[in-house]
Amino acid sequence: MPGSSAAPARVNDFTIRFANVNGSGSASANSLILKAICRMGVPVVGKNFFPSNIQGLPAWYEIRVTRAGWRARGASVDLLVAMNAETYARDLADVAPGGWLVYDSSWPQELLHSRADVQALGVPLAELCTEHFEGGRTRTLMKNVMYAGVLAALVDLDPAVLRGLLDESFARQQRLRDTNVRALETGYQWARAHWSCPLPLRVERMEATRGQVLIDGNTAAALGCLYAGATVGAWYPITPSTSLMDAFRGFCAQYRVDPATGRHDYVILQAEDELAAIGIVIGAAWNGARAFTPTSGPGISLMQEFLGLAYYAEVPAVIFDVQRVGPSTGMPTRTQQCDLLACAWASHGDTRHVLLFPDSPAECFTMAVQAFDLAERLQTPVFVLSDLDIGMNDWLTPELTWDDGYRPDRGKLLSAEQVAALTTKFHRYLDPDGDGIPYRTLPGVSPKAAYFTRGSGHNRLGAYTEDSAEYQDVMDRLARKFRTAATLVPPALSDGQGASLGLVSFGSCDAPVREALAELRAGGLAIDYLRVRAFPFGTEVEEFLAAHAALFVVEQNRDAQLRSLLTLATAVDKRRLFSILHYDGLPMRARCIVDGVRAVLAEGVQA
Amino acid sequence: MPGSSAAPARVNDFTIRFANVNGSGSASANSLILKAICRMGVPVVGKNFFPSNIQGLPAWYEIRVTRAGWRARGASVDLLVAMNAETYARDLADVAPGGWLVYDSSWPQELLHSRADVQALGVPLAELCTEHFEGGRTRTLMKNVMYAGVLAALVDLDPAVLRGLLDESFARQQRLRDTNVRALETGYQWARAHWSCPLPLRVERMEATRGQVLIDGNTAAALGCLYAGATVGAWYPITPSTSLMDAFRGFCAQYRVDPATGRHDYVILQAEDELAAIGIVIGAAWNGARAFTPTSGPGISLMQEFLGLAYYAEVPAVIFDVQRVGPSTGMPTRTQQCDLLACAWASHGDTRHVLLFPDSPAECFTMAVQAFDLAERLQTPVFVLSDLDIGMNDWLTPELTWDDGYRPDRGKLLSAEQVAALTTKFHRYLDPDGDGIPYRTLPGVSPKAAYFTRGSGHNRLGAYTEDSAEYQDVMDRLARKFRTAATLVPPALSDGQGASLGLVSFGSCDAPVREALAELRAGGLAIDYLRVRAFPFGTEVEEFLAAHAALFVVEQNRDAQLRSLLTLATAVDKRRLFSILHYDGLPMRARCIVDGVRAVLAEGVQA
Amino acid sequence: MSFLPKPKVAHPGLPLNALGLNRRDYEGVMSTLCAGCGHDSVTAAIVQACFELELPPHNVVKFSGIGCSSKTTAYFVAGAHGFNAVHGRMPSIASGAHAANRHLHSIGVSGDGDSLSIGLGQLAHVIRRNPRMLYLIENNGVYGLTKGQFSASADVGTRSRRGDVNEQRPLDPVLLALALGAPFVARGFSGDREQLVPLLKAGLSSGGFALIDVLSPCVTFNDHEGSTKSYAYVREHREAPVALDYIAPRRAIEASYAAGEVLPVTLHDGSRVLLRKLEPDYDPTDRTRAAAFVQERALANEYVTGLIYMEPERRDFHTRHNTADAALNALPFARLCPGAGKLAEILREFR
Amino acid sequence: MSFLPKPKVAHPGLPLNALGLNRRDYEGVMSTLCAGCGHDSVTAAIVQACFELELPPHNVVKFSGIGCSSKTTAYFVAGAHGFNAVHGRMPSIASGAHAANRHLHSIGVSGDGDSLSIGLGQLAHVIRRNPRMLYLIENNGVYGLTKGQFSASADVGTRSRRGDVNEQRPLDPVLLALALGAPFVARGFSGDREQLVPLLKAGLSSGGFALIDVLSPCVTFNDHEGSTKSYAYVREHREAPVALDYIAPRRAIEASYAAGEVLPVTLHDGSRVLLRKLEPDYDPTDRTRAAAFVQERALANEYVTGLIYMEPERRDFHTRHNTADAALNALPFARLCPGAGKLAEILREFR
Ligand SMILES: Cc1ncc(C[n+]2csc(CCOP(=O)(O)OP(=O)(O)O)c2C)c(N)n1
Ligand SMILES: Cc1ncc(C[n+]2csc(CCOP(=O)(O)OP(=O)(O)O)c2C)c(N)n1
Ligand code: SF4
Ligand code: SF4
Ligand SMILES: [Mg+2]
Ligand SMILES: [Mg+2]
Repeated sequence: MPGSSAAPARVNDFTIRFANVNGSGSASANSLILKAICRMGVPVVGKNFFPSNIQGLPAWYEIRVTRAGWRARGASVDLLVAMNAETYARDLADVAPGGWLVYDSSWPQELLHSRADVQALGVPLAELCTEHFEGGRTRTLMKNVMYAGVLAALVDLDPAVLRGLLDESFARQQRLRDTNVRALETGYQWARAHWSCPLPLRVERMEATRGQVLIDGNTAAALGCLYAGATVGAWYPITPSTSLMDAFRGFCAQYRVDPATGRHDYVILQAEDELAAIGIVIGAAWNGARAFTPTSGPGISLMQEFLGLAYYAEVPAVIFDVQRVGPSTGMPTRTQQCDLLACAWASHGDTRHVLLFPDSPAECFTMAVQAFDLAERLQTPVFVLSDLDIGMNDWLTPELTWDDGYRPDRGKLLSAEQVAALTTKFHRYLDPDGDGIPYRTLPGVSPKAAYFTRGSGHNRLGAYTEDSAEYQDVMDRLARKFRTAATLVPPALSDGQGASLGLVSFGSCDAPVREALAELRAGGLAIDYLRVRAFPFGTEVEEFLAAHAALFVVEQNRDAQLRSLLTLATAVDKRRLFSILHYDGLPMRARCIVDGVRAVLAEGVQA
Repeated sequence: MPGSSAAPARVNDFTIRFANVNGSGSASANSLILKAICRMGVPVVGKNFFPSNIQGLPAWYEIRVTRAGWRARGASVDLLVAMNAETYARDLADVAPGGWLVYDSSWPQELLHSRADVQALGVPLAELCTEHFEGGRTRTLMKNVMYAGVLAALVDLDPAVLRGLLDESFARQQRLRDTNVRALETGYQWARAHWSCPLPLRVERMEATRGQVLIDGNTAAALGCLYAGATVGAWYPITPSTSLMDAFRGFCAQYRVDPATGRHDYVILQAEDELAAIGIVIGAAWNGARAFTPTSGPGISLMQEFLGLAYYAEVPAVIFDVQRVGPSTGMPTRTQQCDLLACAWASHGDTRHVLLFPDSPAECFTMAVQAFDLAERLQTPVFVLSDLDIGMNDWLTPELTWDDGYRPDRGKLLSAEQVAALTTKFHRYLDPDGDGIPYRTLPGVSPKAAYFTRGSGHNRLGAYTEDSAEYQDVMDRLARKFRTAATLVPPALSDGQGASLGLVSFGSCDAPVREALAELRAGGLAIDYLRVRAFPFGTEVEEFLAAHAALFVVEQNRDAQLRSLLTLATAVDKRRLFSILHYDGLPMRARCIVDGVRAVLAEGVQA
Repeated sequence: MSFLPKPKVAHPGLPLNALGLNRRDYEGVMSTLCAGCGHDSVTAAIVQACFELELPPHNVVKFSGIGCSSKTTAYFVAGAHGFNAVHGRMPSIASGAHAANRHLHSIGVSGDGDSLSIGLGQLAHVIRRNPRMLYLIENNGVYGLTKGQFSASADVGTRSRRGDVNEQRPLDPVLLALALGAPFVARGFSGDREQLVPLLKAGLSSGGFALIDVLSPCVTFNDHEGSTKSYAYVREHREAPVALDYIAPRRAIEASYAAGEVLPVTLHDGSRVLLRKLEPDYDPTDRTRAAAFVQERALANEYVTGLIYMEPERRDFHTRHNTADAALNALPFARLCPGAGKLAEILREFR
Repeated sequence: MSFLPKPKVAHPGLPLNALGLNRRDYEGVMSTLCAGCGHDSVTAAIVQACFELELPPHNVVKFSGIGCSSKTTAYFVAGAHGFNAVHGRMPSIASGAHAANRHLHSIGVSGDGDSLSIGLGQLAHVIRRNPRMLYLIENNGVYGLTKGQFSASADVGTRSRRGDVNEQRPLDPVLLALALGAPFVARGFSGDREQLVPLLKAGLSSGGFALIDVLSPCVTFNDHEGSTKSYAYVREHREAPVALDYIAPRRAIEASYAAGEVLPVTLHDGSRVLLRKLEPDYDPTDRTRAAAFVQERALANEYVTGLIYMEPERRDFHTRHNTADAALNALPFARLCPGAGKLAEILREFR
């Protein structure tokens, strides 16, 4: 019986996993629970593991309740809600010793195995649903809400919070609301009637989530595009980036439609493929609109030729690469950080690109805005490299803020007045300011502003050339511009100083890294941390690397891509860089880093 | 007057440049001269500089006569044949002090400038042509042959050799032959009648070209494809790779058509673009044909997605990247070595590719064959990275040889008998030999051999998977396979040992590097040389790098791409790697390297 | 999260074909598509057609791109090699494989997204190349696998599950194929196996590139009222100008027909199709009129199904390339390599 | 190796248009194409059309891919911004630019290689999007810039300079565009400026996507006897079912015509075209019959030229997207950014 477990009470510090079948409606039940815990003031982490199909395959969802406010995936599964008979055996095997498992006791008994160290709690969900609801579809859907009710009883969620959430969700669908509430109550009451609730794992109100929201990175990035003033979005659907454009469309429908005329202050184009999507973005940005495309690995591969054009012809473009597991089609619904090299050197010839590395939805928002500013300032493509974990999971995030004083940095874009004031003929690729950045103009603005854009050899005046010196002149300026980029991108952030050990990481690794560092430091290890936020690297990266005798580089790919960039683009001696690599497609846990660091140190690295 | 020049006689050691207009038929005259010198037993280097259009723009051709047998471009222009009035001024400016210039004295005088240190020789070519020939087209064409005659007199080419060449070229066109001979003679006689010939710059018979041929890299590569047994070629036309497929088609027409039936033992497909070209190659190679595609930078960019598929699904493919100046469309008729990174990491996700670096047409032939063997042995794409200089210029090359004992290495491809003998079910992605290379089968061979190829997540059995461990298992094996590749690729070659200075280079840099080394060594510098011939690097590269305190890395791109690969893939400390970069699109000269090395040494590098 | 192994139980009662195989021998791994997905019905029809044509499974090769539809190549003929390529680029893979071995039976399965958006160029050019290949577009008007965006074949006014309305005119793959000169163009419906199976068999036997646009509703994202690609709509709004019987080489023509109404056409492999005209005017060998008919019916929101166009005398890929009879991938090396002697001869030109 | 600067001498005698510009003001840098190249004639026709339409040069934008044809955007309207993109992908660049500013006059120039091989997908989809744009295919049946390979529009039997014979059937961009639903489809000939200039003007004024396939012989690689894209062949084998007069908005209709023979159509910008029918049956507003006519004539090896199809009432890109009247690239930031207050509101949903 719950409550009778020998395990010590674990308040606000445990992980629940839901084992579902995709397409069965479990997502809303799981998110209901996540939100409820959050509203009770307790920090949560939600991670969704779903298959690359539409219906009928196993899917999992994990909720970590984390008093300490960690943002990484939980270390173990303490409570498992087994809703998929097919995966029952391996689900059971995954529960931590001393944990609990809730299953549907309507299932045939022969399905069930048991573990001595896991307490299994059967609840006849199917039967209850048949009893309480009519129709197959409703019964299937309500089973999910019902297990939410069961769970509420088991971990002591406030039923009023849950009901409040249902009220909001179904504000305009009273009948549906009632059905949902009934399912919730049924589960809740059944659990309390049959077991002594709550379990030692339970949620207790805190005040730790005030001013925070639960938002995914793609939605946050879309908000960033909206706020940055992007007017043209082009894309080709691809998991896990699709929801970024969906969100942008939603926001535009609300905030970019003239209420009087219904006319749109934006254009969203579903292109025929990624080559066309980036072409549209380049064309629009060349013509002065802020334009972007969200994509993932295969799209990056297809965009290479155009990305080289944009680099060489110096056209702004913003690309969101929501990374998934590669190579090739790989595992489209799993997460990885594996496109750094493909983006940094996208295209043939001598090319270099600017990359931004958000660590969370919050930075997806801010970096989206920065990406547009940088793309226009530098007149070059800028990549925002997020990943499936950031992009598609809801993260507890300090409420996004906006400075109404913000004005877009259009860079060296000459206005009609500026062109009119020119006393000499306008030339496109001069470098009057010595920072490698030329001036540009838009079509239609002035009879004096025309220039010709081409990916073929051109000189500083913008004229076609096959002359060696003229060609090289432009290439050298582009190299200079890239050095300027290093001074403009968001700087790396560091935590700690003076230790001889350092850890360098980026993006979604930040969450597990911080948790790992806490554990390592608690164990007495002095170690500093640098979170890289962009490529090319600023001097602060150089300095951090120089200041540490040994450095761990933590990243989510097989080939140590961040370490490669550090090795090539800084003065660091690569022998001082120790890789900790995680590339199985699931979000990283802190354990992997703690173990990784300790393993290297055990080999006698000089600290 | 020629002959009266104060310059010392320079026998078999000078450079002639022809300044032409493209599309005017000068190519055959220039090649006539190149071949004639070669037949006189004197080593030559021919370099063609042509514009990216079809007709009417300036084009240049250089012939270096090099007693010593150097293979690089000449250091200066000693004799200029100015056939393009439009570029006359800059052509004149390019002549080395003490040099000569031949021009058409039919031109209006006001066109001509002069230099005190250059002797200008006017010959009334246009007038002579009008006098001797009928019809505009013939007159234009014969002007070229006529200047060849003039040149023959000036530098003392054997008229019999020239006539012999014309006899061969026009063996079946007697009238045309006669016209050409007449033009040649006219020029020759005119020169001898008006000047005291030859100049101090002259050609004297040697025996240094016996057993050598003049062949370009694309033709040699096509021969390699023919001899390796390639049966499927797919491509999309792109300069400077087009002539590779043209040559292959020509060879196939001769050696792969059944004389009885006219049926073809090959298929050549002009695809609709490069994405399709590589797709066809992958499909054909997957189905057991040796298949290849020639392309250049933009094609490499477009092939990225498919290249990732071939890496991950483990399908052989041979890609010839005849590099030209990037990024983007760049300068299509200029040479560079700028696609190393784009090829080595082609595609998103964790990918790695095998690259071969021919230094000359001779290696285009041998490496083409090796590429097919490696692609099948390793079941992965193999890139042959040549460049425009190698691919499109005629190089003096020791006669290619063939070992009739050669048998294609089909790698771990199970025959019908081997499949029949299997006692267990066939699985595609096992690693029974521990070298990371699995076994494969072909469709249609046996009812027991079927497997499913996919770019999405798969396990070692070949089944679809989204399981972390199964995915990682395959990725780790692929990494193992890449380590095996390092043991199979052609090893780097070294020259010299024991010096503390080393120079590392590859591909078409070899020619100027060897000449530069001779000069540096003659000046007393001890320096060793390593020519890298493939990526991944074998242990010999590691050893060479380790054995030298300072290393010059010579390459033809802006971003030090070879140095990047060395930095990442070996243990070398990058501070010991000094870049000498040349990226103006023209073939490198030895001077650039000599100066580069001396400049670094002058800065006090530890030798 | 891997597939459930599908139990392969011997069914002693099932009828066998001439190879001694039963229908189930032409199945593949278990489908992971949504219950009711049209694509599963097409898979079943392919199984049936291959079984009836008595194709040796290992002489079949299966190609696809990416999408729900493209997944289905794993669900039929387990004994065949399959290649699930990248999105929209399967035609080039199939072309290359066909170049390497002309003797295999190629079946390509694609979706409307895969073939009409990202893959339109490759589709157009494989049609021009005319390899012997059955090419299916499982056309549902949406991107199923990426959850319901409009595809290029979505009709004007179609409403997505999210509520957006499509305003772009649809591309009709049949009209496109006709304009591109395809030699065999048909349309089927996943819900009508009786019409589809003979079409598949005719396509597989046509000796060239056979394109079949199969309306195959997506029950999850595009089967609601108002969708012209829904089961209900297609069932009601299709028209077949000719009906088709497929006759295997060794069987006598059994169907009795009145001259003038039925057009028997002999296919590449000796099999025949009998075209029974339902519309008296319709001539499936007149490309111009076929296109006009399809276009006219489209204006009336009707889908023309059946065998729409067929050009009996068209040179296929290998005929045009004059390729050897033997598969290129099986030619002995000695036949391919001219040898050392010839090399010296070749090099004489380069002196 | 750079261009010779083209002397821009003032020609006081040249006629001026309403903007006070003369024809030469619509020229660009000097052409580097082969002497006699058809593309140069097309360039001259574009210059003429822009001059006559009185387009302010800086309101014109020029787009192209890669090829001899694609180079020509540098040779006209020097006062316009130009974008010479990558091979075959200009349509997406032009679409994006048009999205950003709907008020510019877009002229795209492409080749048959650029548009029908590598760019076929992009061409098809820009047709579907229907931006206001004049799109020319300078069609010579070869890849000029890469020295004479067959393009997808090369006719069967065409012999290349190297002696190969093309055996693939040609793609006809006109038929393709009709099948893809293009709203304005025409064909011209570089050697007939009288027909071409009004077509260009009508295309530029059509209010949507106007595709003109211009037969433009390549004198270097495809102008020999036996080439169906040679000057001689095209001159002899073309047929124009309708003749076209273009009438600027402010001019009265001058041509006198008999009712029933002439169809006046008002274009987007108020200009009109008068279609004089030469073939009594021909109806340039009936897509199905236009396609049938083109296909029939093609079977007789004839090129139909002139205005082949025109759909007057088709919603263009921005109408369908319901875009604001102002150019998106000129909207004030305050109108685009909802501001801090709204952000708090938006975030309420995420608690
Ligand atoms: C290069 C690339 N871009 C995008 C995707 C994502 N994607 C997968 S399937 C698909 C569309 C499939 O639509 P369709 O071909 O109609 O197949 P259906 O699922 O409807 O059967 C897309 C866009 C991808 N796999 N690869
Ligand atoms: C990606 C890519 N592949 C190949 C090329 C080489 N290329 C340049 S122009 C051209 C064909 C041009 O043919 P077409 O469009 O018909 O123009 P034309 O020269 O005949 O006017 C090709 C293949 C390229 N520039 N980019
Ligand atoms: S989403 Fe649609 S197309 Fe995909 S499996 Fe489900 S029903 Fe079929
Ligand atoms: S090659 Fe042909 S298309 Fe190109 S410029 Fe010359 S004539 Fe024109
Ligand atoms: Mg679909
Ligand atoms: Mg062309």
